[in-house]
Amino acid sequence: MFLTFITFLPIIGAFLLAFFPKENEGAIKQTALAVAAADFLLSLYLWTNFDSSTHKMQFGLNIPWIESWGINYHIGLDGITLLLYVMTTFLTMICIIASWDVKKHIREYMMAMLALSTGMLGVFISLDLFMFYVFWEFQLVPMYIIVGVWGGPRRIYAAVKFFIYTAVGSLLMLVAIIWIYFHIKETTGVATADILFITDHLSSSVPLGTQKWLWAAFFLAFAIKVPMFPFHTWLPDAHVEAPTAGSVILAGVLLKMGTYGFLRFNLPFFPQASYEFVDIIAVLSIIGIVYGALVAMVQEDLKKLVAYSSVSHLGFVMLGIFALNEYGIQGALIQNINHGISTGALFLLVGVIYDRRHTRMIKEFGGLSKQMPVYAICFMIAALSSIGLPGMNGFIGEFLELLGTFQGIGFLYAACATSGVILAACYILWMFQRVMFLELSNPKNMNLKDINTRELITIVPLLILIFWIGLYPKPFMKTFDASVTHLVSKVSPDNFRPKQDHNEGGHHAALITKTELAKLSQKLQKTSHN
Amino acid sequence: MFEDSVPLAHYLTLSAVLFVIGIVGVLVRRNVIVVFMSIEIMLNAVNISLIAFDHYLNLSNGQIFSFMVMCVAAAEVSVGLAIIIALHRNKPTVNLDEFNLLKW
Amino acid sequence: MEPIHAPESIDLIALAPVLVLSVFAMGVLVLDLWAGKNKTLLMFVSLVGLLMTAISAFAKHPIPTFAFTDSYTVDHLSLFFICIFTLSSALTILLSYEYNEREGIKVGEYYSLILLCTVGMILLASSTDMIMIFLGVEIVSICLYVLAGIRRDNKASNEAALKYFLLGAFATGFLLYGMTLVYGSTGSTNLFKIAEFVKSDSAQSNPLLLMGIVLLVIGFGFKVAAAPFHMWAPDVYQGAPTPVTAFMAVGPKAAAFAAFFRVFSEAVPELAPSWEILLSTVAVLSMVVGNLGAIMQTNIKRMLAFSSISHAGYLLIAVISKSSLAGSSLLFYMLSYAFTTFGAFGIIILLGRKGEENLELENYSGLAYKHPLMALSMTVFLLSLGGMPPFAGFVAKFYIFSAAIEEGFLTLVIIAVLNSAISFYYYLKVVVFMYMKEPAGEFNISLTPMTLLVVIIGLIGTIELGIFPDTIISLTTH
Amino acid sequence: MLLKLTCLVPLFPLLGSIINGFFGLRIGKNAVGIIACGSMALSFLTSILVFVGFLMLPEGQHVFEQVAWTWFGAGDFSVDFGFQIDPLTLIMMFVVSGVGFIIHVYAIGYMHEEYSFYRFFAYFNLFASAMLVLVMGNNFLIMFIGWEGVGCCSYFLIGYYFEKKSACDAGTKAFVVNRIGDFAFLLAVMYIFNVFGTIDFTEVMHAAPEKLVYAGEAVTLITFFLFIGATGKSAQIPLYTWLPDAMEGPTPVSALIHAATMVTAGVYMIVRCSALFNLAPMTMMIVAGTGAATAIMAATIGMTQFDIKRVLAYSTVSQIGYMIMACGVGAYTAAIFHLVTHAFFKACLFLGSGSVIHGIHGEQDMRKMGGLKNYMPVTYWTFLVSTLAIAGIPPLSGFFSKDEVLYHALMDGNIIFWGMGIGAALLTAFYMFRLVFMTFHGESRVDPSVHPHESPKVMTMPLVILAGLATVGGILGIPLFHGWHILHNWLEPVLHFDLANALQHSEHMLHEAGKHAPSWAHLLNPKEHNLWLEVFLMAFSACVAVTGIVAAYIFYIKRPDLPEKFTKGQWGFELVQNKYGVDEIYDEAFVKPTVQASHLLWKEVDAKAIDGTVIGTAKTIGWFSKHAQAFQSGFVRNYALFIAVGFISLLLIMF
Repeated sequence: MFLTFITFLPIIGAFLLAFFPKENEGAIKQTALAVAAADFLLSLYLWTNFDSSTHKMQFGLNIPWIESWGINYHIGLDGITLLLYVMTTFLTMICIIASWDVKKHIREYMMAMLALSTGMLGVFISLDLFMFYVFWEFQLVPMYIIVGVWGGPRRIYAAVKFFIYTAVGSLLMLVAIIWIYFHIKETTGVATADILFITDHLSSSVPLGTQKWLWAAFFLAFAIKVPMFPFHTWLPDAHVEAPTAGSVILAGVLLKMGTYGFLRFNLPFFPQASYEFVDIIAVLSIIGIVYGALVAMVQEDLKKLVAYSSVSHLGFVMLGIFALNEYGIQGALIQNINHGISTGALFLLVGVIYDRRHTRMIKEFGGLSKQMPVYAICFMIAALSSIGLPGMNGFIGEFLELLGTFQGIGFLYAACATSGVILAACYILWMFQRVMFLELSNPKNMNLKDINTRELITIVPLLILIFWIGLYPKPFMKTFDASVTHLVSKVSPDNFRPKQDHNEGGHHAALITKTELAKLSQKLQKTSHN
Repeated sequence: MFEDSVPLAHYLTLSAVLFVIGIVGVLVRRNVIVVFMSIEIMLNAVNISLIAFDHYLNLSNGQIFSFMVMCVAAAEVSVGLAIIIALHRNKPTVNLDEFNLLKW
Repeated sequence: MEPIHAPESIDLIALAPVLVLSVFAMGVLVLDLWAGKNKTLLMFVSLVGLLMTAISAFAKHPIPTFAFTDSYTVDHLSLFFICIFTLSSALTILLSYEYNEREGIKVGEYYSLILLCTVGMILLASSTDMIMIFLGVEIVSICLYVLAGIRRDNKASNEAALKYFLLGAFATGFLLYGMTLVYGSTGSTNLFKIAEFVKSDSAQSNPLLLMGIVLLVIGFGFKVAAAPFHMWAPDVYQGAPTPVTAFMAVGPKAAAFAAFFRVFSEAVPELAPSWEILLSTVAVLSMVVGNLGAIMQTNIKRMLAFSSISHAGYLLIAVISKSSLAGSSLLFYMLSYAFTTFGAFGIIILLGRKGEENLELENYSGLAYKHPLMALSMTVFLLSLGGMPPFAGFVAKFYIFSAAIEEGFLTLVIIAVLNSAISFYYYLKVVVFMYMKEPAGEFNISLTPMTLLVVIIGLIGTIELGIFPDTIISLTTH
Repeated sequence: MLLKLTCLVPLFPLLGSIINGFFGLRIGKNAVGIIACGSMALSFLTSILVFVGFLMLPEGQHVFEQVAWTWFGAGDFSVDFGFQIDPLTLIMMFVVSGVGFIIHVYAIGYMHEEYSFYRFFAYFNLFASAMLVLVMGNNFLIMFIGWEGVGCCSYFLIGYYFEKKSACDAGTKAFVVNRIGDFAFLLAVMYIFNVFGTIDFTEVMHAAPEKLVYAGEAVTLITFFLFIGATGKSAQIPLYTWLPDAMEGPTPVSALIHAATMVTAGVYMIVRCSALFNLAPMTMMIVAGTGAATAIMAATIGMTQFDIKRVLAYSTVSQIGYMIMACGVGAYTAAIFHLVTHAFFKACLFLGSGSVIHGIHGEQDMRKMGGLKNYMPVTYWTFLVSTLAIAGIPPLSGFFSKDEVLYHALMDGNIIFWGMGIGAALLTAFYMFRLVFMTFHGESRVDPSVHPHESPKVMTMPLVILAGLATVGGILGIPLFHGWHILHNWLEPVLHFDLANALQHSEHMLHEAGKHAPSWAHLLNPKEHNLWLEVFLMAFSACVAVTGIVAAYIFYIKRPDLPEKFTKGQWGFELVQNKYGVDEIYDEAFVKPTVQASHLLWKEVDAKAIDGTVIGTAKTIGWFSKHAQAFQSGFVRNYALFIAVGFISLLLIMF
């Protein structure tokens, strides 16, 4: 019940806000913030009571919902979702503070924000496919409104594109969900859409060919959401046009739903199909990493740059997930959080200058660090975190993902992906140089005020998290340790590879040793003959 | 009687031909009234088949049906004419092509 | 020849809803003579009549019962449909009251016609004999011809009536011809007997029968406004008075679907391999044409007309899948569609002005900031129409798709979901106007209580069916 | 236990950096200077204490590890946030904190006019901290924190004058080029984990002989990638181009980061991983070759430059080439020896040049200097001493370290490396004295409006100290007997323990296969030390150095017209002066194509192809929608026609 309460608290808050008089902006904002903050604190309480030693669902609740179809209101948190859940409440709170100065329709804005929060939280806790789908689609609406109403000049185009593009993918997933529902009903005799039940029973009874189709249906929904190359083109538009808080939520949480979907559905439902598709995913991810970085490099709009960098970063995450081993998946999970934090911080920071100058064009700026030193430092930290400087959060995730890729997919893939590290430095630093360094030449920038207290309040927590996760990630990573171990035991490629391949276990150096020893001895033989 | 002299196929063919004539009439004529009459031809074509079927199957449903059809046709005529009259008050024409306020 | 019996009382009880409603319809007509200019009384009498009808529908036990030598049936399907019909007619009447005041429609027959039309609908949904079905179709149609043109001084209304009438009669010809051929080739007009006859192999390749099926598809397809027999719908929906449009989009359409479903799944299920392909074509065409047509519309009534064409496509999927789930999914879909559509039209009426103005999408600009609740309700209705959770439309679509997938119509469902993606575009377009554009002019909305009531009922129904659909679903699955 | 203080060593500068960074503007320049230098001094003192503690370790224990916490991990992968103290680390710690302290003091004077004084010291302290982490980390990833950290600080400090475009460009370039190295380093670390299941230095080095096979694919790749990492950080071919540009930073930065410490990180890393490199003869060959080539190429460029700091920068590249070459031939001790002495004299040289620049108000072009020795005697003398040291004139420190590198190049490597080394030595002597002569001797070419002056005490004192160190630094490595010396003995536990183990293990394996000892066994027992040969080589290289000096004297004092004559119109000279056009080649080969490709990807692929497909789909639907409307003509006939057509089509479908 507690989990339900936390999940629905924001939307209840949204309802309350509807009855506030429009003119009373102060009260509206304060109430919204109070709701979001309360929600965040309550979710922290969940975290403290979370038992990280088990992969089982916790704080669960399973009551009938649509009995005639066997659909239940089944919720729960496990290690994979806990952090995402907390991050959602956290970012909602941050975003509400960041939106303090929204000019028009503040009440509707806050309502949309809170409704969005519930939608996102619902996605993460749903343990019933039907329910999952309901939340999955539902959260599109408030986001659509947020982009469309409070966005930039092309906001309507971006909002509609966002909505329809993501809807197309998820509708096919709906077809797959229904198919699975009937398949389960047929094979086990139980009419249920329970995710845990399906996880246990689906893969054994579906032939590989069908698995692949179902996998593809789910893949499309999640790949668009992530977004993976080449399904990413809605993202730059949505990011650019969305208001600051919208971008933060979009990058921080919405994209994570895609990766979450892969972890919750594609992998455990169709382990074998996932294994078969590893190469394709890996290639797409690597293209995404390199391509996103290259395109980001030449962007003229700050937000667009950050948006394309998201494409690149999420490529890493996908690679980590499909490494199908603990390194990769743990890396992907922590990178989910990291990306939310650093990209969120970057968007907030871009928002800060956008509020002052009403432009995000890189060429409009330059030399800002002279005028706004504190801002420059914050920006620098976020930027460095984004390029994965060790000691900051980004590095940990990236390294684990790459390590996982190395171990799980192959050296060449890892090498190609790692090149993204170089490109990240290129685009971020070049952007930083053009915005923050050089002569303060544009007269419009001469009188810019440095970052103010409210803005600092939104950004400093993120910066603290950047270092915290970067230096001592254990409190975060231990939450999903058990869940990932459990997941990996289910999806590990070792379950599908022909047996003789993995007789040596972990590190394949031993194999090299033997063959090379033979070569070496041959060589020595020759020389001794001579 | 005529059982053997006129096979069912003839009736059906007649009916079909009449029906098609009705269709073509609806498609090609511009005059509301004529179009309406074409529709009546279609209905009556159907009646022919109904009776013919009844006759050959030795059943009575079809005859009942055809009575119903006639009744309905009469009702339709009254409503239809009323509509046409109402229309004519607003727009004194019977050319069907002039009624295309609503389109696209 | 069997001796002719007087109808047994049990048959009359089965027919109770029809009788009750007919009596009330006549009563209203008569009452009109004394009512004068104020039609409030008529409205209440009509509503009472509908209520009585709904109650009397449940008078009959056990279920199912067959009356009048199997030509009239009381079963769960018909009972449920009767509920939908009375609901939709009641909502129409509620919608009409203030609309008629505003538009100056001062005829007492209006209510009587709606009630009579409902009688036809009940007949359609309950009949198991083609003659009865034909009668039902005609009763409904003739009432609707009149209702569409009830604004006699309005050119659009006239034109709508004319078009509807001519094309309706034209399509009746096809329907009739189809029935005739089916009768001729099977020797019966009774659906059950036809079904028995069709079970034999020889009947299944009878070209007359197959031709009859094709013609039936056309006839019913016209009534449910399925492509390519849909062309009348946008024009008529646009021209007819708004409450009538809402009525047409729900009640008669539901009735036609009931008959459609009965004929195809009860009379000729054995021929499914033949007509599945026909209906699939029609379904796909309807979805595509409806959605494509709606995209470019700027008039909201016309847009909803096209949208209703695409909904006919979705509903046809239920007819095609003819599984145990199909009937109940049809019911659920119709019910949720009724709530949603009436809600949406209610808002359209609230926003409208005398002389059917304010129907362009631009007129909705910035509504959200003048009348937030109204805009929000409209958004809910539109999203529900698009099939967005957690609203009724989603559960309904889910239901239909489930029925189809269970029967293996995967391709059809995929086409359907892609179409719903397209449909989001135009539903969202309205949202775009309401939320994302600045107000173009003033709204002067008089929040008339009856219309508002309809909107609220629609809203409650849409949300209730979306979030807690279980009760209704379990009702439909009987 | 004094060793417990280990973690304080990098912590002090970090604290200093944080304090200065947050409060620097408020507490005033003096306080900033005191905090910055104080933290470095504390760090240095703690290093001494740690050193004492290390000496007190029981016999036979050569490593002390201190784990602060488990950093992160997944599955069986786990990284500790830990430091390790061993002889090699201690040397580096002294160099970093000691030389760092001196340069900090100098910087107080040098940077005193700057508005963002505090910012400079925040970065500077942060750098020192990162560098200490780099040398003290007990595994590859902690080293990588430092590795990237120093790169990052270097970026800030190069771009310290961020309003200058060239400075920003140089900073970005440095970071990006370093990143290329880091990319390889990361790959190596992953590979190491793949092979060893751990990335702890001690464990990896210990297990190397067992897990790896001599000259095998794994070890070759690992060391190769590590080496690429080193080339990035240590400015070797092909990634050296950032270092000369890095001279855009303030001079103390050049002295500390781009001469004494950060750029030698690559050398340190190779030495640290000597156990791996020893197993990879092919990589060793590449390492030595790259080092030698870099040494000589950078030296040639150094001869032609006129910017005083650029000359020194190329000299740095060249000297690190020496160290790398030493590593490549297995003479790790020599490499470290040269690293230490180089830190002294090169820091002194840079600071001296800084003093000169300071003295003539920011002028860096040597053609506008000359005759400065009278104006700034302290600078001149210290500079001269360091120059003699770098040129290799006995008995200054540079002579011994360079000589040892050359000796090993000949003995353990081959004569080509030695020849290249000697050539580079000759060039070094020449261009360094060219620098001295052009700057301090001859006619003054200084702008008459500028009045050269000696720098304040706070700047000259560090010069004196460093010059002193440059003079006596050779003590560390003066041969005692049979080629072994203090440094050698000191480092032996780090370098040779594993080698012995490796040999034993390999012998065992090969013995089973019935084979002989591997060819690298000689490393364990160096060739019989030939005292006379060494003395001869010493004399020879001293002569070479003198030759270089004399040549410079002739060219720039005696006959100042000669250089003009020799170089004018020579395409060869121009090529060298343009740094062989490498920057331009890189620009054309990598930078521009990448940017162009990115534009192409964005405008054509992303906007047109990918998004075009998406929008195209939408537009197609829209097109259909628009044209489908035409059917809705409003004519009843047409509608009826559609019903009829539908009828016929359905019939066709049915039958």
